[in-house]
Amino acid sequence: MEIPEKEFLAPGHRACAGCGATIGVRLALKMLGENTVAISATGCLEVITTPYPETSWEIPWMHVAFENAAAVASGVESALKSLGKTDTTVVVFGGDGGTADIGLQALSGAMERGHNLIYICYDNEAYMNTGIQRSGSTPYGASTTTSPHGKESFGEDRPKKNMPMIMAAHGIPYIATASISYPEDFMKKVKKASEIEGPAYIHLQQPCTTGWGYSPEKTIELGRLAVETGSWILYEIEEGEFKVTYRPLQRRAVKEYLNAQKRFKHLTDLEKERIQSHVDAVCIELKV
Amino acid sequence: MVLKVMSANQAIAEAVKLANPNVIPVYPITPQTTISEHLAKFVADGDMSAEYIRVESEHSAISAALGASGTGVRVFTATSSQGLALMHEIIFAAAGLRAPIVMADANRALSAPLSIWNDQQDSISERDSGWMQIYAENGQEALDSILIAYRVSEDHSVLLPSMVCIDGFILTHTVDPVDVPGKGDVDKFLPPYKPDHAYLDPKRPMSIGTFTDPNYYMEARHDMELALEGAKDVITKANSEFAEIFGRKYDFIEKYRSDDADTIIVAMGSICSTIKDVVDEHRDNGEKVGLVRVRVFRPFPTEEIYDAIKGASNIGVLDKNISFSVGGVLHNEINAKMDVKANGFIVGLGGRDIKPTHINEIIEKTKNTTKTTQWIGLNKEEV
Amino acid sequence: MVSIGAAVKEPGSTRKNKTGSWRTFKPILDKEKCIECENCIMFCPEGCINKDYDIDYDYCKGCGICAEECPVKAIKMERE
Amino acid sequence: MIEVRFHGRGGQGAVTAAEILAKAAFEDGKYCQAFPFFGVERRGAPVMAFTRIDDQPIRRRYQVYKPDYVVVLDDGLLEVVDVFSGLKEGGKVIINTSNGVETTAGAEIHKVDATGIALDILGVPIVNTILLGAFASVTEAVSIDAIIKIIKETFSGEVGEKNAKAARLAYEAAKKG
Repeated sequence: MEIPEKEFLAPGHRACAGCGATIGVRLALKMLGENTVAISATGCLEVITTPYPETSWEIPWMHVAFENAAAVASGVESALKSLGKTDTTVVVFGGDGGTADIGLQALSGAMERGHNLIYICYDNEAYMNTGIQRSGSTPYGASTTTSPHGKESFGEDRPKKNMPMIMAAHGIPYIATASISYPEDFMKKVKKASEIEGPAYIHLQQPCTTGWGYSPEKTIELGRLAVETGSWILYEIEEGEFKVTYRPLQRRAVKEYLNAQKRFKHLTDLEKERIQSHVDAVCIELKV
Repeated sequence: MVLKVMSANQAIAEAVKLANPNVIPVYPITPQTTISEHLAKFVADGDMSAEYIRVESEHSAISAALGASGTGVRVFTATSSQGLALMHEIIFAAAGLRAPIVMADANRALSAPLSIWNDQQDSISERDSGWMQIYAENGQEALDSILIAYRVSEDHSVLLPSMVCIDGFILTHTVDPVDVPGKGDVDKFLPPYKPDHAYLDPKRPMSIGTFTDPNYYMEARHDMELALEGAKDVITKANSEFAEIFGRKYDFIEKYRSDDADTIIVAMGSICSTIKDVVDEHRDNGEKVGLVRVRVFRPFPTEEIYDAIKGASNIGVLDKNISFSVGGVLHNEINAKMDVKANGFIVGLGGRDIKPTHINEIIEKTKNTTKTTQWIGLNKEEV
Repeated sequence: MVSIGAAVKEPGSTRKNKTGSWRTFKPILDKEKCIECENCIMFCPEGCINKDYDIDYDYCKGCGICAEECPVKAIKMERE
Repeated sequence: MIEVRFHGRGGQGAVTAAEILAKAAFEDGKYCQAFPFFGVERRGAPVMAFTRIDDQPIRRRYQVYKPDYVVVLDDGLLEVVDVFSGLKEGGKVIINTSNGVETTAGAEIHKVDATGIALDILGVPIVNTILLGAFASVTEAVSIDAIIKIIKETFSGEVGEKNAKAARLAYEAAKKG
């Protein structure tokens, strides 16, 4: 796969060292090219890339609020259409909070209306911008500042909201999951999404050094562990057809993934086994 | 001039058709709904080429409007009451991003208790957002105000959004004769929107909606204040050009038989029409009663109002809103900004009909200046 | 004076902010060992390794992903 | 100024009738105003609508409390609403009914079997245009030609033609008394 050299997210941004979000954005923009307009929800990405009077963005970019990125993008897409600029790609970057929680209604509306845009949820599994609070996308067992482990608690007690399947229920032409640790897979999906007419949704898992609790150089390794253990599965749904795009040769034990992160440190072996059997069930169902 | 009988909602839709926005994201809500319906029909019939977005909420309506405006095109949306309240966050964002959006608000009471009927609490509650606000007295003025609002909002020295407020049902659903201007005249008055300050275009990438630290935020807000103050000159110029082309003259305020009046009523919106009838009756009886109608509420026309009322001994300000424990907002702003002692009256909340007897009662009560805000038309008082 | 609407019209202008000063450890790439797999280029959060495998120390925050992901251990992290 | 109050039930077309009357008066060269008092009620609930007609532009924006004329689209309303409320001395009331109606002192009552006409001509019991035909005849506040014209503008095609025919029929019938 030929990977375009040109970068559309400039350095000098204020992301943590080892940030996974900026890796995801860089890779996506490489595939989308310069004739692209990006919309961001409020969140880490927005704050770190646009400290006035500077911006990291080399393409047109807009941010309005936390919960409305998909609605803003609807307006942008419609305006571009009215100007006859249908060749310009509209891409949205929303975090898991801005996507699965507060922005779900606006996203659902935009998807259901069929706007020609790509929505990329960069999922770091909690509200990282405000200091690691639990989101609907926080996985079972994770300790966050609002789902802390304690005497009466093992952390988050609900499984992660299945956003890609909620998007699939909208009947949109393209849905995919991806990981920053599998860049070719991700970039192929971005390319596909850009070539499809109508809404496309990509759910990108993106490890967060600060929120997950690991040292910065391990960002890619953590994403890889998520996929190799079957904790995060790479697939796409194209025109309703489900296809796993990457199968680990041999699934590694989930505890390798859990033990590498501070947010799961408190879990007992029993709880880790419970997570393992949940992962097993999903993997058997999806034949991973 | 060709008069046609139509509701103020239809008049607004006709104005929007003439202004020809590129994008119309809108969500239905009583009593605004027929604006959305008229516009949907215009688009369906090919009378307008706008992208009509059937958003899933008012929050997304204003968000999509802001996205489209940020892309550099003219946009329109409309709402009412709960819808405007739901937009609140993005109302402020639209002004802050200096997006010249024009929106119609069908004035309706805010819940709870739930009411679909008219008062002006909804738009008054957005007064600090940085939007310009015009309160129209009738359908004709509603139509004309939309055109003037685009002209002023899109002026490069202003770049702030405008809200054209019309009383729910009393105007939105009342039909009376309205002159719909010709497209040629409107094109003369309203040039196409050509943004320079902010627009999304891959040929000239810029970032809109950035994050400011304490070194910049205050200046950005101060610039908005300057722009809103400066909008006064732009409004004056637009009004005079509008009068030249269309023959209808508007100003920040309208003075009705108030020049020599001892007693002056100050009010906004459709109630002023009824007050004019009452003023005439008093004048017929030799009583020097007059009306000052505040048409542009933001930017607030302090000097204009003050000049119009300072000579009167009795002043009564009517508010279809209440800032609890403080009184009506227009009343308080007048008393705060001017060296006058005006009496405040709360009227017509939640669609309570305001009859001439109520206006007469207010005129009588202005004779005794009191600091207490008086509620007129409460059921305990038989009228 | 802030630009109208606080829009930023200079794309990529965070380049003014040299994040290289954040570093504690510095990646040193041994081009002799390098097999040009592009891993480091792809995975750099700053996008500051170019096609010729030159690391732009003006911006490198020293996260160490490049060293970690180098399959032939051609990058070493050294104390600044 | 002539002030008219319509009483109907949601779905019967009282609001449309008030608007058609206003537009017809405008067609006759008069100024006009029409507006509903909307409830959140649905089909079947009592509704009111108002029309004002004058030689001068109309400003007042409150409801009609002292009507010159009252139009009642459904005689069942007589039991639940005081349709005669505030009626001016010598005021006229046009009621859709096929029954007897108790007269109220000072009111001139005109009974029209609008439902009968509607079922005959339109095939549905929608009576608003028919009562406007009778209104033109009884009050002479508006011309039947203007009423017919606006009915045809309001309802396109065959529906408009049928409604116009029904209104004309009611007009002629009321003329005969």
